[in-house]
Amino acid sequence: MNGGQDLGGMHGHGPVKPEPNEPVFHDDWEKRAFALTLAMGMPGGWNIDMSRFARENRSPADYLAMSYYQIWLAGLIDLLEERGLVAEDEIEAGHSLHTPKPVKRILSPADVAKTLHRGGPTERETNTAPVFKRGDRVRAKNINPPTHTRLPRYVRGHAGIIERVIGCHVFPDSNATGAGENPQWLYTVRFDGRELWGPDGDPTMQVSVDAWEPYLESA
Amino acid sequence: MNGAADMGGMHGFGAIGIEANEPVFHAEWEKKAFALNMAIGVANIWNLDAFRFARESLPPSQYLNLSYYGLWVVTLENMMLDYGVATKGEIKAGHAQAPVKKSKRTIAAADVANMVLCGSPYNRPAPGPALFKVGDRVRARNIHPKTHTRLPRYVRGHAGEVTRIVGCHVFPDSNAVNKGEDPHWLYTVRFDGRELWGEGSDPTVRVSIEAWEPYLEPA
Amino acid sequence: MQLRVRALESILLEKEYIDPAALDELIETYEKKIGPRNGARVVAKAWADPDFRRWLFEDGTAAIESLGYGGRSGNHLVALENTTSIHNMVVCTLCSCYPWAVLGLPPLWYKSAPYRSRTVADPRGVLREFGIELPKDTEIRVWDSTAELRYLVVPMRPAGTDGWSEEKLAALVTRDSMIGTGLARQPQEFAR
Amino acid sequence: MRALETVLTEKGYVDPAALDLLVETYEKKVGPRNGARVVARAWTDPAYRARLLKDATPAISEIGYAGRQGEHIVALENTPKLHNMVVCTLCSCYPWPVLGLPPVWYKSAPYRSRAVSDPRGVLADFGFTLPKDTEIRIWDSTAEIRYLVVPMRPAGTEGWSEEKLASLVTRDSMIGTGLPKSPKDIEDIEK
Repeated sequence: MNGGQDLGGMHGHGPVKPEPNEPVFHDDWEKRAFALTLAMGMPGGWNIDMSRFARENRSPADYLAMSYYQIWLAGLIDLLEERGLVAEDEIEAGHSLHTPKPVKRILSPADVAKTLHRGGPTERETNTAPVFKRGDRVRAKNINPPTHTRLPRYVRGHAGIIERVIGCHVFPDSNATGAGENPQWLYTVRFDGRELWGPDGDPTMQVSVDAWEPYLESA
Repeated sequence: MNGAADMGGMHGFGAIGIEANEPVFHAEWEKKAFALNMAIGVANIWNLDAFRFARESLPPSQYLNLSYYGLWVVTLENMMLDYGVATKGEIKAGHAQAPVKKSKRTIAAADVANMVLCGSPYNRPAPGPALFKVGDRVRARNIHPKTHTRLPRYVRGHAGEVTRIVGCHVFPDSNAVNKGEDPHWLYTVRFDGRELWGEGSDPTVRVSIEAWEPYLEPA
Repeated sequence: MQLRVRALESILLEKEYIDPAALDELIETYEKKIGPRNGARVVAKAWADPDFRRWLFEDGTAAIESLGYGGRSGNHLVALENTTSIHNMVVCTLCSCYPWAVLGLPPLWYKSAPYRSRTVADPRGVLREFGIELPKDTEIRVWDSTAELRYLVVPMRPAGTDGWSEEKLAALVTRDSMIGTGLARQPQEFAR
Repeated sequence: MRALETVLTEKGYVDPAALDLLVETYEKKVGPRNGARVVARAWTDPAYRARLLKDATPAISEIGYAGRQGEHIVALENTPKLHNMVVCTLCSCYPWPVLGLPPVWYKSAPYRSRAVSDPRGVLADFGFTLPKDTEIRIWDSTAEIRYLVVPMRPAGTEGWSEEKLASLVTRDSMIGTGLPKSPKDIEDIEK
């Protein structure tokens, strides 16, 4: 979606402000928001692309006014409510008011290290061959789906070069909507700065994005 | 600039909030905010393009969360500070503090009707012949100025057709940064919806914009 | 916001950048005098008078000025003709440009992020929210007011209004029909 | 926030002990010291460097780092002519196993909006300027590939131990918004 999250190339957000000796978390509630989000992935049954869509799928006015973990929390609440795991009145009351929905598994302390170590690899077996090879000129398609996509607006319509054939990976556009993993070949595509930003762009810069095959066409 | 004002094609803002029997103003202060801006405009301390630039330069999170006239008020404050009309102290105090510099030009009540009727035309004598004619295929240039522009992001890089030569008009990109009116030929350019939004989009949609000659190249 | 505006007003009055009576006059003008009734008269005349109609589409600014409307946000007016095969819609994606001279000040929704973001990409979806479903093959022309040109949509004249006076016709012309987010009222609606 | 945790705990969806462990892992255990060890080894061991640049995921897991948000890691080599910088314009993708959780600025709108269009301006915000003709490559983490920048080894560190070298490797130097410390910086601290 062309939402508040698609920030590449936007102006007006001001300078980057690195914080000296920044702590990992700025407040206790941030720790809890972080841990809850990770812990609910297992019983909740959603995937990372659904989580990302849940976070970005809100008014850009809200998205841009919220802090990072506020967005995480809002995304988590949306997912919990959508799936009927928690109801709005329960969040308001701060207590469970209805019978919990049965879930397959929950994350036990003993599983934490193992789960984190395993992560969520997205590479999949395939019997198809990649359409593009290293060095090919490709163009990012002009697509504007209202649902989750990982093709940022600022590269759409622009031509670049295949820099790396990564492998066959879960396709987020499909996975985010529950339409299955639909794995697709994934490439790193390199764009010249002036191709993206016009003749006034910095001639010494190049930008690479990782792009699935359905995002690309021959250029 | 690629700021929050450039909304064309963004997702996530939700349904149109249609208000039945909407009043012209929703609060007394809105009337004053409106009239103050009109009246101070006549004093010619800044031009309309500079005002628009100041308005869209607000951080996107602020821009998107202010009401319409709230945006005007905040921008007016910023312009008054930037152009030395008032000091921070004065704005905080809500009063002019000595010494009061009197303005040369104000609008009197008797002038209002005249101002409303005459407006402020933007057409200027042409410095040369128009480069394009009606029916020409043109492409909106891929430019990303950090300052004011009236070329929305969603048309950049896309090809359309000149449907009207409007005339020679003040160039906002220059006027907004007080670099003079620098008039250029202005065209209406029509784009096919699928050219803008991709193959799958509504084939019955055409979108027209006004584009100054420096925004365009032959396609 | 009320306090902030009052502060600005006091400062600008004290510095004599503005005349308090002019403020009242401005508010009065746009709250009471200039509004969509102006545009409705233009449209009604275009419906009733073929010569005026021709002139309106050739040179909107001059034709509209002949009725006494023009000036601020209306120095360069273009009239857009809706037909059975083409529907026009006006938006300003970058700010809130609007033909004040013929429609007055824009409603909130016109200035809102949902309208500004979606109209250029999904005009049919927007129209649906206004309760309008156009035939599938109608061409939709969206006009994004990126310069100082201001657009006035001339909706189609409803059937069953033959012989009506301009004044009576004007009563059928809604504000939204002149933005392209509505259609003109039907005579039977008017009768009610 | 507490309300939500209470609801989820009462419903039996989450185990509070698991929550504490998750926080502890990323607050105390996993952080940029991991990445620094990877970089230091690449500086001292040419064979390891080659393995890392060829296929970083197994090379990093040799040292014991792997897992969530680092399932597919690519190492990027800075050279005198080429500077790499990593961003995630769409969210906040970041190589957790080697760098821990990202700092606020990495997740902020200013960084995400400007890194891809004005990298030199962003670097200026971090107080450093690259030579005008250095090529800058920005890597926008749009998929599950996570990038780790291998900065250039500072001069005057010949014969240093891996451990000592690792202390020169800053978090920002592995994102591309900073350079490693110089030996002088360390000596100043030691003094």
